[in-house]
Amino acid sequence: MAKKQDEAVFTPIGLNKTNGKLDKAVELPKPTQKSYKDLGLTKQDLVDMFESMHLQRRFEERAMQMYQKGKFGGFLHLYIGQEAISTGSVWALNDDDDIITAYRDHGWGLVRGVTPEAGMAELYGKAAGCSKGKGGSMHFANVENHFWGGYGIVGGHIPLGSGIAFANKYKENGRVTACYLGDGAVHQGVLHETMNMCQLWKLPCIFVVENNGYAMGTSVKRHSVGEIVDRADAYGMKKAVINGMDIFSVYEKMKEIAEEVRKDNLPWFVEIRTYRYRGHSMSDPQKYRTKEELEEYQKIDPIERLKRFILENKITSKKKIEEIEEGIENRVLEAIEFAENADAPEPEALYEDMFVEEDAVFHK
Amino acid sequence: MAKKQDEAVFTPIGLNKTNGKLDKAVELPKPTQKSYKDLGLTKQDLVDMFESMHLQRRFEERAMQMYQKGKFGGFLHLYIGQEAISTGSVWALNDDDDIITAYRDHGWGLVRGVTPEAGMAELYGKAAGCSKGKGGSMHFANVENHFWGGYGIVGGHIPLGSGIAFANKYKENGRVTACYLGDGAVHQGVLHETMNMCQLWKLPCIFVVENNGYAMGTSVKRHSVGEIVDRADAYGMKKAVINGMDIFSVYEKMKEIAEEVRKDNLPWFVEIRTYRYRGHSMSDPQKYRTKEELEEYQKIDPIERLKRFILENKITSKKKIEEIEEGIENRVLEAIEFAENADAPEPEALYEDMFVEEDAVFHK
Amino acid sequence: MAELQFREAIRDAIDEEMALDDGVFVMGEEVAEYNGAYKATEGLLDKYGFRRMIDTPISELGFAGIGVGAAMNGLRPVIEFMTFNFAVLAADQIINHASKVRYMLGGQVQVPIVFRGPNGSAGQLGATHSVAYDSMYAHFPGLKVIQPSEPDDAKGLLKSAIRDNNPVIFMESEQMYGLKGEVSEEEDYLIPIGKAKIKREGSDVTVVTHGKMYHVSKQAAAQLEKEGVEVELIDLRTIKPLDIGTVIESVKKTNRCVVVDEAHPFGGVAAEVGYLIHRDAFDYLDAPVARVTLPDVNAPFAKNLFDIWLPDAKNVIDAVNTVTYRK
Amino acid sequence: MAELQFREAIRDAIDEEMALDDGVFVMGEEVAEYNGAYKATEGLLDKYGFRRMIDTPISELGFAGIGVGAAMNGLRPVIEFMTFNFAVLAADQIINHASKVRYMLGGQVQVPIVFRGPNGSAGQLGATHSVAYDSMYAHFPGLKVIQPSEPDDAKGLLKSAIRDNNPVIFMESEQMYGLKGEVSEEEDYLIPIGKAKIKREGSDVTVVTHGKMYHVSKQAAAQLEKEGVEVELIDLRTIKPLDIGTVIESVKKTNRCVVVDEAHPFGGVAAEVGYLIHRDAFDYLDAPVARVTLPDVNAPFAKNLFDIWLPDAKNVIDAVNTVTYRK
Ligand SMILES: Cc1ncc(C[n+]2csc(CCOP(=O)(O)OP(=O)(O)O)c2C)c(N)n1
Ligand SMILES: Cc1ncc(C[n+]2csc(CCOP(=O)(O)OP(=O)(O)O)c2C)c(N)n1
Ligand SMILES: [Mg+2]
Ligand SMILES: [Mg+2]
Repeated sequence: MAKKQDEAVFTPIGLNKTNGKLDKAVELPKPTQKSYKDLGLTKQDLVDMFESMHLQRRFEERAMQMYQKGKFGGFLHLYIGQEAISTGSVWALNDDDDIITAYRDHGWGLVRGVTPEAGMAELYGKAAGCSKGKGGSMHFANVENHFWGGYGIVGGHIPLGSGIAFANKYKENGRVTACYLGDGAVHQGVLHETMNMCQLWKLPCIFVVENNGYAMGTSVKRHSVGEIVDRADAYGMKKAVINGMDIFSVYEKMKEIAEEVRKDNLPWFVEIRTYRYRGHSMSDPQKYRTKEELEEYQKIDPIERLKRFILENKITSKKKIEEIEEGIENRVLEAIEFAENADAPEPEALYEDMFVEEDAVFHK
Repeated sequence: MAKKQDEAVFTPIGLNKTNGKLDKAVELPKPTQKSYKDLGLTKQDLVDMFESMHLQRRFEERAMQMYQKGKFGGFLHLYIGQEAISTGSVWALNDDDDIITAYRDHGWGLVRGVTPEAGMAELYGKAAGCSKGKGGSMHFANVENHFWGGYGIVGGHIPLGSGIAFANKYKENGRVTACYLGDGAVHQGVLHETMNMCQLWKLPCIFVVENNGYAMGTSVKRHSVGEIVDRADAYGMKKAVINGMDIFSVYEKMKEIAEEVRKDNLPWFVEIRTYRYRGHSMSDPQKYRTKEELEEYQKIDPIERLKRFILENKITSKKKIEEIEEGIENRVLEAIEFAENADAPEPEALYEDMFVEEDAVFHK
Repeated sequence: MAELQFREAIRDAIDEEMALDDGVFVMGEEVAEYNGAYKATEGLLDKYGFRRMIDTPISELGFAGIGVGAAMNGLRPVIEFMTFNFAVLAADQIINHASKVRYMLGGQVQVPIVFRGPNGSAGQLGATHSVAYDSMYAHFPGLKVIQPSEPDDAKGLLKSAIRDNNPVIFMESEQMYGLKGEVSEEEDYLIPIGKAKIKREGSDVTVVTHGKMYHVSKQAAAQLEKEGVEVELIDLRTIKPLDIGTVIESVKKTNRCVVVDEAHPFGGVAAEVGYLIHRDAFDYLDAPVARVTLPDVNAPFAKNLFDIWLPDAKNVIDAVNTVTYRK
Repeated sequence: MAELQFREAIRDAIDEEMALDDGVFVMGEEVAEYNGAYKATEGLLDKYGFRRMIDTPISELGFAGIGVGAAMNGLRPVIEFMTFNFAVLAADQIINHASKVRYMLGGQVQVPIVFRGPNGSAGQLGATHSVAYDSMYAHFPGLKVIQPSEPDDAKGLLKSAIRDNNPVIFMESEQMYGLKGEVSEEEDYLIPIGKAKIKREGSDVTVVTHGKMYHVSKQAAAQLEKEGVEVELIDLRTIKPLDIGTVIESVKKTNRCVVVDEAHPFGGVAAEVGYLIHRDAFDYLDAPVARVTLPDVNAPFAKNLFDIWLPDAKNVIDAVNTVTYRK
């Protein structure tokens, strides 16, 4: 059946059918012009930030290798390219501020105290995993450290985040909740419901969209109309757009916002623009974008950028950086070894953690 | 347990606890200044509009009496006070433009060709009802006349409306869909999902919020943050606020909008401000609002207003108006008689209209 | 014992738990200033104020999820759905989140939340307002599901539900809110979740039921008594965990059973209970278990059709006659 | 006969129906430019263009509802859910709208829509990505529910589903998309909805199953054959309407039955089929019907736990041994 020339089109046409002539997936706003000192960061902070970001990166690169070798199963969604967001945010927030995110969660776990061992063991489905091997890649968590975990139903954790914020306001404990979601998750209706309630009820919650250009194989322009950050306007919610390839920008703005929220309990809607280097998950052929686009972002890689800054400004020595890199390399390899040798959960674990009581009754 | 003075408050406090000092439920925008002739309406149009509105009003007043006498069961949500919206809209739209609404649907049915007999019989659950007595008050429909019915799940019909619009664009038939919803329905997530798709896909759909001040016992200010019409801003959707107590205003703006949609396929988000005279349903004690507020709107009743205009401008004679009123009175009483005497559905009807095939198999 | 309406029993249970624990709060449409669409939370706003009695917009998915998040973070939400028909919109938060989050995070959180509201039909409200969802929630692991039939059970079970550290679905009925019954005045009256109750002893046939259908079954049992048939009437009270033990014991005595359930037949509570009786008491059965359910059609509005649609005492008596080979 | 993958059979069915009827269109996440998350719609964008192949945002409730509205207004949507786990978000449109609107408007509309996508588990995907929803949809009146196990059935049944004038839930499996099988090359190959298929005749015991569990059961039957037990293996193919007649006939012959179902036990397909067999073939049964299902716990991630969790051939063999009193 021949297509009519003037046929109706619904979804905007993507890369495959436009000879690669597409708008860029995301436009980055200018990074902050403030020096790290003006931002209140110390030299040690910068080195620590670098170390954290590098750990997230290497952890995932190695995890990918292990996955490809068939060492463990399930999904594996890599955060590579977005590490400035997790790291800058955690440095900006108080340690007891609450964080929740979606399934692209390894970086978030690591920066909030999931050890590489516990993280890798989780990927391997071992009892020593941060979620006892029950959750796997999508459900890293460290609730003790106020990281409430990664969630696999797109958008499902949005009201959970606001509920955590609700409880904080109820208890008047001054904690702020930051709820991270993908650009794709913006179109789940629950965001709309939650934003209205958050603004109306004045919940201390920051919604942060990590706009990495794509929801699986669909570019933002094909799934979303207008600018994502403008969703805030519907509710008169405060909003901001941040350059997510620059950790200073993330740190600066998230810190400002968190302090404001702590004072007035009014929520924010923040869009942090970034880029997902890898495919959506391990099985993605990535035909929906060009190599050039990817390379453009890799050129401004947030980790390289910080490293260069550190070296150029002599924050620490090249040697020290190399030591850190080597330390992380070893740490990750040790984590892999740990995970490989760790015990699988006992068979009884199948019935554990369903209910709080240990003598729960199961239907047969 | 004593309440703390400074305790956290979530939902804005309502009438009961503020000694009646509350903002008005809805602020009406100015009515149109154009004359009916400039709007392209004839004298006969005005008389017909009056007749239609009056029919809707009397139909419901009588239905209420019958309900109170226990003549039929179920819910009964009255449209009284909002008739300028149904009537002005239907006059503004083409006859084959599509309309869908929520459960407050009697007026919509009557103005789109459900006869008083078929309407009343539906309330009575009789086979001659417009939905064969299967739907009752909440599910009036006249699909032949492009009135797709009333729906009882708040917000549930919003994507149905857009789906109808989708099919119209798919078939390129030039029809516009108007989807009416309550102010309470605005907070269902599906509105957000649907608005994004409608705007992105350019569907010929008008979302019309009939903001009547309340969702059950909750005033708009207590369930909704900001101005409802600004929900459009999130998607860059075209928007308008209309005075729903003035039929000329409704007619003017809806006509303009429908023509624009017909041309460019771009959706609109419209807030028509009005007032619900009666309780939410028949069991509502209405303690959440003041008598004064109600009376303020009754003073600008849309039917009285049109009647006065007709008489003052000698569009037709007082006698003619009285004839119409009497005619309607009789018509409604006849409809009641019809409904009372009409047959209940045959017992077999229980299994009819479940599936399209007549020999459908049911699980036993 | 005090005579209370069902709604008063519900209110008292919430009231007592709110008084005991500052973390208990109520959230839902019209729960606070309106005192509840069906007045089940009457007076609680006056007593506990705006921090703990929260009127929501019509955003079932959103406020259910806010409840789950608040429960994870240490509170004990009681979430009211105006009816469980509307909770379908919140199914993702109940089925994919409340019931799973503890497990998938390896026990790092607990979710002490109650989702409550009326379930099933309530007269001529049409297809979208008349569905019983108890078996749907019972199907998914991780949830407890309760549907009491009398005020006393309602009070004792709701208090247990609010105090439970797991997600609990607590189902009521619009048509039962006005029902009066004796309610224990025992201090801190708790009924354990997961225990059926033999409401009437009998040796001829076991009738298993719950919720509103208990009253229909009771009527049938009274009529059957006149005809010389002694019904053992069991109210499940809790659907999940299901107290099949009590049922099996009874069937071993009566050798015959009818399950009465206000749901559609496919995979409803009647199917599950019916299957289990066959499986676990096969050798004791003198007849296959019969079920009385709704037909496999949507709720009609017309009164005459609705009356055919909803199970009544006659349907129960017919089923008893079948399993006892009386007629 | 041509050997096709399951996904190719699905694609061909859609392709043929799109070619026949301009009103058929496909809508869902990643269905068009990405060619389908599991490549079930590969090549259809090239062939049919942007009007009929529509990529959606992640808005399950919204696009399901747009589909229902479009169906009411004369089109024949094929709505893909990336998996039925995500369709929980769209439950309101499926349960409260698609299945009810015709009835409540007294037959004024019809809703010829297919909701399709993978159902059940697909390896270690964790608690929120592993649930089987067939019995949930079968519980509610007004829906047809199909879950085939082989490419041939997939093609013939999907074509029938798209041509059906009622809402149909059509369930597949991520793990079966690569499965190869002979598919009829008959022109316009349609398999009637609602007919079970006897896949293997046998006299000792009936095993009733569907979907992915068919392959597990088949494996068990092969093993049991070696041990001298002849299994009659029935693939339900359609869950609703349920072809219980074919099952009952078989049980009357074998007198023993095991139902194998990839769902949790409470009120699943196994409960319903198990109950019906007891009810309708009570006097023919030499043993109570056994069921093989998931345990009543969420899907765990760890491989060893997942392997215990998911029913396998050994579980089926054990159940057969029980009902045949072999071990
Ligand atoms: C409700 C739901 N629908 C669909 C999916 C399948 N899915 C998983 S991730 C994804 C894309 C999400 O994109 P985005 O929110 O931008 O996050 P990113 O992957 O870019 O981090 C989809 C469609 C899902 N997990 N849940
Ligand atoms: C999903 C859902 N939630 C709750 C209800 C109960 N309910 C029926 S009408 C209504 C209020 C709706 O208010 P609004 O949208 O403003 O419409 P209005 O009644 O003012 O016309 C509520 C809460 C419902 N029918 N459906
Ligand atoms: Mg993304
Ligand atoms: Mg309203």
